Amino acid sequence: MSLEIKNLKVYYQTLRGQVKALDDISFKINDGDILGLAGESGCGKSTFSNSLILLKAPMKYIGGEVFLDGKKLPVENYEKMKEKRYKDISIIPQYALNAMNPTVKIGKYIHDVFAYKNFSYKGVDNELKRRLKIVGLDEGILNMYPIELSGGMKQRMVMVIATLMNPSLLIADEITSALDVSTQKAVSKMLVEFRDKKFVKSIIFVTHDVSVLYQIADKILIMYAGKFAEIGPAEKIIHNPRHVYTKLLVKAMPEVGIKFSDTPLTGIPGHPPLLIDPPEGCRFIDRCPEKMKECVKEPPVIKVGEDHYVACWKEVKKNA
Amino acid sequence: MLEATNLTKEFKVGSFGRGVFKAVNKASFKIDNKDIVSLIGESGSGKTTIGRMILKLTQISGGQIKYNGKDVSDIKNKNLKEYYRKVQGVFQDPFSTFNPIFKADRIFKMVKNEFYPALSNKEWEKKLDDSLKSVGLNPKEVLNKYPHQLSGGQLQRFLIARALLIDVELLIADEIISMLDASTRIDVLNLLAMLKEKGLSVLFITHDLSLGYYISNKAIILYRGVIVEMGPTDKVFFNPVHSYTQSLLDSVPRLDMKWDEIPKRKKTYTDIVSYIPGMSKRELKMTEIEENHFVAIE
Amino acid sequence: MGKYFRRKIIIYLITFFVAVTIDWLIPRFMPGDPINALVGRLSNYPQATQVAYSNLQRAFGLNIPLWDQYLNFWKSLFQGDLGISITIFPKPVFEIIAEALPYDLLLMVPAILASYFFGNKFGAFAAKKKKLDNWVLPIWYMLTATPYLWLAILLAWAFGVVLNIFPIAGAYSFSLTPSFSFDFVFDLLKHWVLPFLSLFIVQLGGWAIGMRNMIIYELDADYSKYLETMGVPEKLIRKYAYKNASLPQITGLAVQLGIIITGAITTEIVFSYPGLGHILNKAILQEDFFLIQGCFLFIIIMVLVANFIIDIVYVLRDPRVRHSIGGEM
Amino acid sequence: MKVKNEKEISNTKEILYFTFKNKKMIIGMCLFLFFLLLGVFGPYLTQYGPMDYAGPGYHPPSSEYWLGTTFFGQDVFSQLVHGLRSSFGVGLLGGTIATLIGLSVGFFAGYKGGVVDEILMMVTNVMMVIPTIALMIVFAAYLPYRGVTIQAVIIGCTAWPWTARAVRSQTFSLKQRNFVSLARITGVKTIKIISGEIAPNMLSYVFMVYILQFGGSILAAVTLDFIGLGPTMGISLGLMLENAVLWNAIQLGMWWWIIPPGLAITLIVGGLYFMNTGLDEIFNPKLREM
Repeated sequence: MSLEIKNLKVYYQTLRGQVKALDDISFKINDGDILGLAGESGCGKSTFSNSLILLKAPMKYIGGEVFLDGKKLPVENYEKMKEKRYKDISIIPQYALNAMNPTVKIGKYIHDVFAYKNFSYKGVDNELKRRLKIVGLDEGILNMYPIELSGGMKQRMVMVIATLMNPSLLIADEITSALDVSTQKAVSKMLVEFRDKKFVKSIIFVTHDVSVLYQIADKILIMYAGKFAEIGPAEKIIHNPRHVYTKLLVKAMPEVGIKFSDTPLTGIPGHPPLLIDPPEGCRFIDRCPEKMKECVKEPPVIKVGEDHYVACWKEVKKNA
Repeated sequence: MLEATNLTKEFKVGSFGRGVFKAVNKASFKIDNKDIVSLIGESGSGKTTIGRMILKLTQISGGQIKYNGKDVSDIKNKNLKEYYRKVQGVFQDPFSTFNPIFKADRIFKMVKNEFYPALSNKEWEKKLDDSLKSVGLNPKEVLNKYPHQLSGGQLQRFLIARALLIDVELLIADEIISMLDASTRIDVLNLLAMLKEKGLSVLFITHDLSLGYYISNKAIILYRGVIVEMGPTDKVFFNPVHSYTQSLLDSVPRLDMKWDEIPKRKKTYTDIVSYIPGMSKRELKMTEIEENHFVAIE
Repeated sequence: MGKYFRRKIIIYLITFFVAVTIDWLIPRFMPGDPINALVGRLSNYPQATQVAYSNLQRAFGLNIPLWDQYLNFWKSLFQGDLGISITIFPKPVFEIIAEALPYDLLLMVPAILASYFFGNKFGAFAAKKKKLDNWVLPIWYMLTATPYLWLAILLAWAFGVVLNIFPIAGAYSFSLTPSFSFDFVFDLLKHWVLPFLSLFIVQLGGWAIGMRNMIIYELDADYSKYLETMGVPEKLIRKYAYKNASLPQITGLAVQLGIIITGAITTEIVFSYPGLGHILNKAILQEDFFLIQGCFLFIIIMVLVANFIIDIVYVLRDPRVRHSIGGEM
Repeated sequence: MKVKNEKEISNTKEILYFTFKNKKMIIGMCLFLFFLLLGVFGPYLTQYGPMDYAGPGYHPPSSEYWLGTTFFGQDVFSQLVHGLRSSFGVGLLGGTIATLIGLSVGFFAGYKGGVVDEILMMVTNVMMVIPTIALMIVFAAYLPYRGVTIQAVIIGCTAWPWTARAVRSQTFSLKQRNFVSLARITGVKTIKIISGEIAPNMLSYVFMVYILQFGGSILAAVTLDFIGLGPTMGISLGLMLENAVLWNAIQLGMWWWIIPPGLAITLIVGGLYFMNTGLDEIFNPKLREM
C-alpha cells in the first residue's frame, strides 16, 4: 500500500504549554487513492499535512510512525527528510499564490531548484512543457515573473512544479477555499487528472468543504479537535455516516434545494475544546447530543464496514 | 423600501487616472419590506461595492438610491444619521470589525452615545440584554470581554444585536458567515431568517450559492458589475436562463450528485442571447421572461 | 516605463524649484535687514566694499519689484553666476565650489558604495547565527548612534596623534603640487584614509541593521517556506532572501543620502578636508551669504542627481516594480 | 508556565511580560536614564559654571577637576552636564515638534485620501529629498540670535517627513479595517474616528517614532553646533566638540576634552535606538524569534 500512518502524535510548543494538535492518528491509503481530509478549523488537519513533510518548531514530534511505499519515512528527522521532500512527498501549500520567488523568472526558478537539489535536468524540460499543455498553460510562462500571472494560472503553475518529480504522495492543503466556484471545479478536476495520468501515486486533499471532497475523493477522513473521528468511502461518509459528529456536520451543510422555510437545518451548538488541556476521553463530549457515561473514556476504533472505521462509543454499543 | 436605479461605481485607473474601471455598471433592483434578497457574485463582481454604496461608505458615481421614496444618494450628517437609524450593516471578518485594543461591547456604547444619549442606564441595560438574548447570546457570558476572547460566531451575533438595538429596518449582511465554521454558520443564518418574520429585511451578500438559496426569497446574480439575472429565488435557481447563472449552478459542488452526473441543460429560450459584460457590444436590456424573473439580454 | 520616469523627473524639478525658492526667500524674509548686516560686516574689508555694492544691486536690488528680483536670481543662476565670495575675495562662488566638488565625490562615493556592500554582507551573515547576532547587533546600533564628527575626532586622535600613522589635515601635504605622479597620489590616499574610514564605519552599522531585519522578514516569507518544504539546501534559500532583501535597501540609499552628506560636511571640518563641508563651515563663520547659498544649491543638486540614479537602478533591479510601472503605461 | 485558559491573558499583560524580559529595552532605558539624571543633578555637583575659568588650562582629569579643564581652563565636567541639559532640551522639543507635525500630516493624508493625500505627500516627498542639514543651514545662518529653543524648532520643522510618510501608510491600512467602517455607519464624526479608533491602535508605533525623532534631534543639534550654527550663548555638547577641534585639542592630545561629550551623545542616542528595537521586538514577534 502507498501510505500507512501509525499512532502519529505531533504537539505545538507554546509559552502557555503544549497544544495537543495531533493526537494519535492511524490510517492507510492504497495506491491511486485520493483521501479527503476534512474537519473544522483547529481540528489539526493542516498540522497533519505539514508534519508529514516539514516537521519543525513550533511543531514537536511526540510519537508514531509513517510508512511510504513500505519504507519508513523519518518525519521526525529534519535533515534525513531533506532528500525525501519533493522527490517522494510533495505539497501544494495553502499559500500557493505566493509560493514562488517573485523576483526570479519561473523557468530559472525551477532550474535553480533542480540544480541545488542536484537532480539531473535532462528530459525534465520537455516533460515540463508537456504538463504545461495539460493544465492549459502556454510554454512562454517559463520566462515570465510570478507577478505577471493571474491567481488561477499561479495555482496551476505550482501544481505542475510540485508534481514534476512524480512524487508518490501529494498533499493539497486547502487549495480551493480561496477560489471562486468555477475555478474551484477546474482545479479539483485537474487534481484527479494528475492522479489518473500517474503524475502522483496518491493524494491527500485537505479542506473544510466536505461537498468538494464528495466530488473528487475516494475515501474521506473526518477529524475533530486533533483526534480521528471516522474514515470510510466517500459515498458512505456522506450518505451513511456513523460518527455522531459526522452526522451533524453533513446535516449542517446547506444545499441548493434546501430552504429555511421548508426544512430548517441545525448547527452544532458550542465550539471545539481548547487543545491546551482537552477533555478526557472523547473530545466531542461537550457538544455531543447522544453522549453516554462511557464517553469519558477513550473511544476505541472499530470497523463498521469495508474500509469504514469509526471511533465512537455509540457504534461500539450498537455492534456489541 | 429600498430602490436602486442604474447604480454605477467607477474607479480611475492608470497613471493620471485617464482609464476608467466600472466596478458596478447600471445596477437596478428593489428590496421590499420583510424581503431577504441574496446578492450572489464571485470575487470582483462588485457585490461588496454595492453594499458599501448603500451604507454610504463609498461615493456613488452614477444612478440613484431611494429609501422609502426619499432620494438618499448624497445625504449628509443629520439626515445621514436618520438614514443609519433605518439601515445598518454587518461585515465579513468579525476580528477586523472589532477594534482589538478595546472590549468587544464598546460597539454598544458607541450606539448609545450616537443614537440614545438621553436614555437612562437602567433602561439601556434592559434594551441591551433583550437584544443579546434575541440573538441567542447570554449577556453575563459575553459582556466585557476582549474580541480575541470570543469566537467568530459570537462576534457576528454581537453585530446583529447592535443592529437590533437601533431597531433597524434593513440589514446589509456582507459575507457575514464565510469566516465561520460549517457547524456555527447555520445558526447565524437561521437567526437572520427568524428576524425576517419580525419585520427585518436583509440584503444577503455572498459568493456561496447554497447559502444564498437557503435563506433568501429573492436572488440577484451579479457578473463583472452587471446584474445578469434577478427574480424569486426558486425561479432563478431552478429555471436559470442566463448562461453565466447556468454555469455557476452547474459547478457548485453538491452532496447528492457528482459533477459529471449533472444533466445537460436544454435551452428553454432558444432566441435569447445573454448579455456578457465586457464582450457584448450592444446596450443590455433587462427583460421580464416570466412573472418578475428578469434576465439581461443583448 | 517612460511615464514613470517622466513623473519622477517632474517631482525632482519641482523639488529643485522649491529648494531654490527657499534659498532665495530666506534672506529676504528673515528678521532684521540682511543688507545692513552685510554692509556692516564688509566694512572691515575696505577693498570689498565697491564689489559689495554691485553684488547687492544685482542680487538683492530691493528697489525693483519682487517678481523681477526673483527672475534676475534665476537668470544669474543659469549663467552660473552665484555672486562673488566675500571671504575668498574676489573669487566667484561657482569657482570655489567647483574646485571643492571633486574632493567631496572622492570622499563620499567610495564611502557610500563600500559601506553599502560590506554592510549588507555583514547584516546577512549576522542573521544566520543567533549568538553572533546577539553581540554584533548592539555594536551596530552604537555605531549608527555615533555622530560622524565624533568618530572622525577619535580616529584623528588615535591614528593621527597617538600612533601617528596617518596625516589628519588637508587633502595632500602642502609641499606637493597636484599632479598624477606616484608620490602625490600616494600622499593623497594617505590623507584620504581617515576621513573615508569615519564615514564608512558609521554607515556600515546602518546598512547591517537594515539588512538583518529585512533578511529575517524575507526568510519568513511564503516563498522561502515553500523552498524549505521542497527540501532545497539552505544556500539557495539564503541566496534568494539576500537578493530580495537588498532591493528595498536601494531605496534606503536614497533616504540615507541626506544623512551621509551631513556626515561628510562634519568629517571634512575635523580633517579640514577641502570639500564643500569645509568651505561651508568657513562661509558660516565669516557669514559669507553668497557662498552659503552656493553650497546649499550644490548639496541639493548632488542629492537630486543621486536620487534619480538610485530610482533608475531600483527599476532595473526589481522586476516587481518594473511590472507595476509597465502596467501603468 | 501553565496557564488555566489560553484566552485569559489579555494582550496588555503579555506585552508587559515581554517588556521587562527584553534585554535591549532594559539596556536602552538604563543608558537613557543615567544621562538624564546626570544632566538634571550634575550641575549641583560642581561649583563651577560651564563658562567660568575654573583653573589652569590644559589640565588632565584629577580629583579637583573630574574631567580635567579645557584649553582656557574651563571645567569640562561642568560643561558636559550643562551641555547635556541643552541636548535633552533640543531632543525633547525638536522631537515633539517633528512627531506632532509628522503625525498630523500622516493622519490627515492617510485618512482623507484623494487630492488632500496627493498634495500632502508631494510636500512630504519634496521635503524628504532636500537634506535636512541644508534646510537647517539656510534657516539658521540668517538668524541674528540663536538659542536652543529656536534650534529645536528648526530641527523639528525639518525632520518630520519620514514620520509623516510612515504614519500615513499605517493610517491607510487601519482605515481599511472594518471597525472604522462600523464607526462611520454609527454616525461618528471623522475627528472622533481618528482620535478614538485609529490613534489608540498606533500608540506603540507613535512611541517608537518619538524615540527615533528624539535621538535624531540630538544628533542634528550636535551637527548644527559643530558647523558653527549652535546657540550663540550657553554651552552644548556640539559646541564643546567644536571648540575642542577649533583649539587643536586633537593635536594637543587633550583626550579628556574630546571623548566625554561625544561618548555621552553616542550612549544617549544608542540607548534610544536600543529601546526602539526592544519595542519593535515586543510588538512584532517575528523579530523576537531571532
